[in-house]
Amino acid sequence: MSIENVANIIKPMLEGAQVTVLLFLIAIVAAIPLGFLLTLAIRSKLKVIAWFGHAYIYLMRGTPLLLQLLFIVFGLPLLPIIGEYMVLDRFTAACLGFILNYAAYFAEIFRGGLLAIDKGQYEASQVLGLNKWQTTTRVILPQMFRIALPAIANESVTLVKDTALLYAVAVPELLHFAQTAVNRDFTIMPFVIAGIIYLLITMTLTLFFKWLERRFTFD
Amino acid sequence: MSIENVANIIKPMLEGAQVTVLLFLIAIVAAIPLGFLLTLAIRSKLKVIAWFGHAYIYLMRGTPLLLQLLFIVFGLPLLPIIGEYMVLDRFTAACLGFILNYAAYFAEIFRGGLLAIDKGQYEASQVLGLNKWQTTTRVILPQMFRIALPAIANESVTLVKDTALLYAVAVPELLHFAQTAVNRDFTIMPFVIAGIIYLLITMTLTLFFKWLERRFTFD
Amino acid sequence: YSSKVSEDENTLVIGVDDKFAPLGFRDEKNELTGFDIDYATATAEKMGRTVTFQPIDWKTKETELSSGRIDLIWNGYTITEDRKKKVLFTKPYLSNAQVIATLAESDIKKLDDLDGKIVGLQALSSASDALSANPIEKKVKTVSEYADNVLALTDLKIGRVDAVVIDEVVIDYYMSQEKGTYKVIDEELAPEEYGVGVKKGNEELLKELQKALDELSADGTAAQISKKWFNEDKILK
Amino acid sequence: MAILEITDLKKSFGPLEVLKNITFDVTKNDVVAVIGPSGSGKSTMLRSLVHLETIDGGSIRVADRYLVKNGAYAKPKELSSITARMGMVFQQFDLFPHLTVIENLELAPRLTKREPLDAIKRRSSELLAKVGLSDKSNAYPNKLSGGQKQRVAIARALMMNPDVLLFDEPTSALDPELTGEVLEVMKSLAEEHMTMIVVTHEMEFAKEVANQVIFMDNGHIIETGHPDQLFGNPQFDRTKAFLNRSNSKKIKRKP
Amino acid sequence: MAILEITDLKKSFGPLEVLKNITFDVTKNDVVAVIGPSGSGKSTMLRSLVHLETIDGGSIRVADRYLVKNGAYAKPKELSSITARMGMVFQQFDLFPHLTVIENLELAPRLTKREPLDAIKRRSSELLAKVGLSDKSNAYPNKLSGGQKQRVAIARALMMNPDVLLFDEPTSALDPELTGEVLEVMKSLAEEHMTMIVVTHEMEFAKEVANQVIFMDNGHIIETGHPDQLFGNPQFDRTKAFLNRSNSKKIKRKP
Ligand SMILES: Nc1ncnc2c1ncn2[C@@H]1O[C@H](COP(=O)(O)OP(=O)(O)OP(=O)(O)O)[C@@H](O)[C@H]1O
Ligand SMILES: Nc1ncnc2c1ncn2[C@@H]1O[C@H](COP(=O)(O)OP(=O)(O)OP(=O)(O)O)[C@@H](O)[C@H]1O
Ligand SMILES: [Mg+2]
Ligand SMILES: [Mg+2]
Repeated sequence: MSIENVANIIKPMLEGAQVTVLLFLIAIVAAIPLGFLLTLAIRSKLKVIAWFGHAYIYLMRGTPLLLQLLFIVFGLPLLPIIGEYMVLDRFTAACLGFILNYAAYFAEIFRGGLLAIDKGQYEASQVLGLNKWQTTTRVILPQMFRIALPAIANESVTLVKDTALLYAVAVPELLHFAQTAVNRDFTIMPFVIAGIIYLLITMTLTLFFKWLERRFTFD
Repeated sequence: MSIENVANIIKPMLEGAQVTVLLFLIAIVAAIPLGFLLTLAIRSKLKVIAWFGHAYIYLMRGTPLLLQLLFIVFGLPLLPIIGEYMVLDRFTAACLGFILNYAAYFAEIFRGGLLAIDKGQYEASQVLGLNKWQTTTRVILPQMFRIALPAIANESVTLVKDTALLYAVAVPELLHFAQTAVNRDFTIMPFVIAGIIYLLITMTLTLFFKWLERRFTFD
Repeated sequence: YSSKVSEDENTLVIGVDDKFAPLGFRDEKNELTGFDIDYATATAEKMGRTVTFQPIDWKTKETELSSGRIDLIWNGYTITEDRKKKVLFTKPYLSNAQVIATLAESDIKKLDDLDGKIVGLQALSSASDALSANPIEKKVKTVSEYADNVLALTDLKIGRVDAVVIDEVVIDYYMSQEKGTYKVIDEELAPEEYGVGVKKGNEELLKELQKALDELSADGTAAQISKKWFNEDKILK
Repeated sequence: MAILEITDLKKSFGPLEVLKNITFDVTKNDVVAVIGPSGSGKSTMLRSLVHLETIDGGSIRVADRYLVKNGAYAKPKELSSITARMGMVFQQFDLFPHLTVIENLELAPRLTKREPLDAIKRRSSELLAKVGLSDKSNAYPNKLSGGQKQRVAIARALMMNPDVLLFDEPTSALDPELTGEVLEVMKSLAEEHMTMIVVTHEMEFAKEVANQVIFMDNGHIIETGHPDQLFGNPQFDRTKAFLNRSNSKKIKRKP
Repeated sequence: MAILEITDLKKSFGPLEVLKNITFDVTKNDVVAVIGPSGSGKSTMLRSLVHLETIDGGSIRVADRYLVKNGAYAKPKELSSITARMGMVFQQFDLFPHLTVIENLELAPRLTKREPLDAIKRRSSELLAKVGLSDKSNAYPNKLSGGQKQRVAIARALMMNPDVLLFDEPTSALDPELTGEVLEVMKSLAEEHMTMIVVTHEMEFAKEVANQVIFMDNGHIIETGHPDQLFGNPQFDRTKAFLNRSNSKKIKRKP
C-alpha cells in the first residue's frame, strides 16, 4: 500500500475524527451542568421533581444510547402534530441524544460525590455564618468535583467511544469513513488507523484527567 | 393503531429480543472466566505475560466496541493469507467481539476485587496449611466474587445495552426490526416498544443481581 | 433469523438490503418479499439449490461477498465499471435509472434546481456514483448518506433533505404505494442496469447462475414474476 | 448580665427526649466544662446553641438578643447574626479539605464580614501564630496531624471574633500524644478570658481550667458547681457513680 | 528436648536488618511472652517461624525436624508438614468473612486432614464451647465483636492440633473492654499446658501467665528471663527504659 494511498484513506478519517471530537466536546460541556441540575432535582424536597428526576435517570440508564439516538433522530419527527417542530439536523439531534443520556450518568456521579461529603462540612459552614449559596459554591461543589473527578474521567472516555454510534445514525464520522475505505480498497488498514486515532484521543483524555486530578489533590 | 398492527410490530421485535438475550448470555458466560484468566495474566510474574495482558486491556478499553465488532466481522476476513479462515458467521463473530471486549472489563473488575482482599486472608490460609489451589478456590475467589458483584451487575446491564450494536453490524435484532417497522409504518411506537423491552430486560437483570447480592451478604 | 455461512455446498446465501422495495423488503408480517426475492428463489430452484437470504448493511456488501459470508449480491445491484473490478456480474436482467425524487409540492423541477440544496442518498450505492459523475454535484449544499433508501426517503418526508437520488424502480414503487407524496423530476441522472454479483474467481458459480437465469427468461417464469411486481414484463433479454 | 442564658431547653428526636429541661447561665469570661455519660445530651445541647439543632421548647438568650424565646425562634434574618456571636469547634475538626490553612481561616470573614481585606489577613496571621502554626499557613489540612488540625479549627472559629466559643469534645478524635497541644491552646484562651463552653472527657482539663462544671445525665443537668466542689465533693449519687466509672476506666486501659 | 529451637536467625528487608541474631529455645508447655518497642522485629520473628517470612540465615528446628538449617530451607514438600505443627493467631483475627464460625473452624481440617468428618465436627463443637461461643456457631464473622472474633481465631488455630501456638498481639486491635475475654481464653490454654509464644503489649498478662519473657530491641534479644526477674529486676538499661516508658504511657492515656 503506497504512502499516497494511506494519505487518501487518512484524510477523510481525520475529518471524521473532528466530528467525533466536536460531538464529545459539545456533549461533555452540556451534559455536566445538566447532570448537576438533575442531581439537584433528585435531591429536591418536592416529591414530584425528585420522582421525575429518578424516572428520567432510570429510563436513560436502562435503555441503549443507540435506541435513544434512533428515537431522537428518526422517531421524534414522526410524532403527530409536534413532530414537524422536532426536525433537527442529524448532528444536532445526535448531540441532543448524547447530552440527555450523559446527563443521567453524570447526575449519578454527582449524587455519589455529594453523598461522600461529610455532614460536618455543612455544619462548619453554617456555624461560620455562610449562607446556603456560599456553602454550596465555596465549600461543597469544589469538594464534590474533586471526589467525582475519577468517575468523570471514566465517563468521558466512555463518551469518546460512544461517539462511534454516530455511525449508526448516519452522521459521517471516523468509523463511517473507515468502513467506506474498507469496502472500497478491501484492506483492513482503515480499521487499524481508526483504532489508533481512538486510542490517541482516549489516551490524551486520560492524561488530561490525570493531570487535573493531580492538580486538585489537596496536599 | 389496531391491536393486530401492534402484534405485527411486536412479534419480530420479540424475536429480535431473543437474539439480544442469547448474545448477552453467551457473552457473559464466556467473558467472566476469560476475564479472570486475564486478571491472572496481569498478575503473572512473567513480565511478558503481564505486559501482554495490560496491552490487551488497554486496547480493548481504549477503542469503541463498535470498531472492534466491525474489525472482527468485516476486517479479519480481509487479512492476507489467514483471512479466509477468519470468516465467521456474523452472529458468531459478534459474540466473539463482545466476549473479547467484555473480558477486558471483567478483568479490571476482578483485579479490583483481588486488591480489596486483605493480605491476612492469604497468610491465615497458609498457616492453616491450605495449598495455593485450596486458598484460591475456597478463600479468595468466593470473597472476590462477592466484592466484585456490584461491579459485575453494572457491567452486565451495560452489556445488555451494548447488544444494540448488533444493529450496526447487520445482525437482525431488536433495534433492526424496530427501525424496519418505524420506516414502514411511519410511527414512533416501535421505538417505544423496543425501549420497554430493554427496560424489562435490564430491570430483571438488576433484580437478579440484587437478589444475588443479598444472597451472598455474609451476615 | 438465519445468518449462517453456507455450510452445505448446496445452499446459496444471498445478501440483500431488506429495505429496498420492491426488490427486497419486509412486508407487514416482517417477511422478506419482493421481485428479487421471488426471482432469486426461482433461480435457485432451477439450479437445484436451497436459498437463504441474508440482510446486510449495503455499505459492506462487497466486503461481505469477498469474505464468503454471502455467495451473491442480488438486490438491485447496479453494474458499474468500478464494481466490475471487485466482483463478477451476470448479464443485466433489469434496467433502471438514477432519478431525483422530491416531495410532490417541492419547487425543484430540474437538475439545476438542486443548486444549494441538501441531497440524500444511500451510502456506497450507484446513486452516489451517478451524482458524482454529474456536474451538479459541485453545486449541491451537502450530500447526506444513509444506510438505506428508506431512511433517506424518511428524511425527505421529515424535511431534513430537499431531494433524494434514488433508483427509479424503487421510487416508482413508493409512488404507487403512497400516491401524491413524492414526485420525480423529468431529467434523469443516469441510466443503468441491475445484475447479480458473484465473488471474483468463482466463474463456475457465475456460469451456473447465468444458465439458470437464461432458462427462466426462456420459459417465461421471469416475465411472470415481473408482471406480478411491475404489471409488465421488464426483464432484459 | 449573663452573656448566655439557657432556660428550660427541651429537645426530642422522635419519641426520644434528649434534652428534658436544661437551664443554666454563662457569665462573660466563664469557662464552663460540660461532662456526663455518652448519650446524655451534651452534644445536642451545644448544637442547639448555634442552631444546628432546632429545639422544641425553652429559651436561648445571647447577650441582649433571644435566639429563641419560649420555643419561638427569632426571624430568619436575625438568626444568623445572633448565632454569629458564637464560634464552634467540632470533634472531627471539619476543616475545609480543599483550602489551605490560611484559606480555611479567611474564607468566612471574606465572604461575610464587611471588613477590609488586610485587616482579615492581619488577623489570620496573628491567630495562626497564636496556635503555633505560622509555618503551616499554605499547607492543606490532610498534611496536618490531628492536633494541628484542631488548632487550625480553633483559629478559624476565632477569626469571626465570637463572644463565646463552644467545643464539642475537641480532643476525643486525637491520639493521646496530641491532646496536649490542643489543651494548651485552650488554656491560653482561658487565660485571655475567652468565654468558653467545653464538652469534654478530659477531667484533668475540667479541673484545671474550668470555673464551672455541669454534669449532665439522661437529658437533665444533675449537678453544677466549681470543679473543686463537683469533683472533690459531688452531691449526688449519679455524679459519684459517673466520676468513679471514668476513673476506673482509665486504669483498665492497656498501655 | 526443646520443642522449638531458634538459632542465629537473620532477616533483612532490603537494606534494613530487622532480625540480627535471634537465638532462643522453647520447651514443651512453656508460655513465652515477647515484648519490645515497635519495629524491634517481634512480628517478623514470629512470622518467620511459620514461614510467612523467608529468613536469610540461621536455623529453626521444630521438634525433631529442621524448617531451616543454617539458612537452607527444607524441601518444599516437607515445609508445610513442619509448619503444620504451629498454629498462629493474628492481630487482625483474619477470619474468613464468607464462612460461618463453624465453617471457619472446619475448612482447613476438612481440606487437609485425613480424618473422619465426625471427628472434625466433634472437635469443632468442643473447641467452640471451650472459647465460649457455642451459640455463635452459625454466625458470620462480621456479626461478632472483636473479642469474639479473636476467640474464634484461637479455636480455628487449635483445630489443627498444633504443638505450639503463636500469637501476634492478639488483643491490640480490641477495645479495652474486650481484651479480657481473649486473655481469659489464653490463660486457660496455658493452664492446659499449651505451648505458646505471645508477642504482646499486655505486661499484666506477661507477668501473670508467661514463664519466660523475651525482650527484643532493634533486631536483637536484649534480655530474657522469668517474668518476676525481668520485670522486677531488669539487667539492662534498654529493658529498664522500655519498661518505664510503657508504664508512663499508661498514665498519660485519657479515660
Ligand atoms: N440526629 C439525631 N437523630 C436521632 N437521635 C439522635 C440524633 N442525635 C443524637 N441523637 C440521640 O440523642 C441522644 C443524645 O445524643 P448526644 O449526641 O447529645 O449525646 P452526648 O452526651 O453528646 O454523647 P457522647 O458523649 O457519646 O457524644 C443519644 O441517644 C443519641 O442517640
Ligand atoms: N514486608 C516488609 N517490608 C519492609 N520492611 C518491613 C516489612 N515488614 C516489616 N518491616 C520493617 O521491619 C521492622 C520490624 O517490623 P516488625 O513488624 O517485625 O516489628 P514489631 O516489633 O512487630 O513492631 P510492632 O510492635 O509495631 O508490631 C520495621 O522497621 C518494619 O518497618
Ligand atoms: Mg457528643
Ligand atoms: Mg508487630
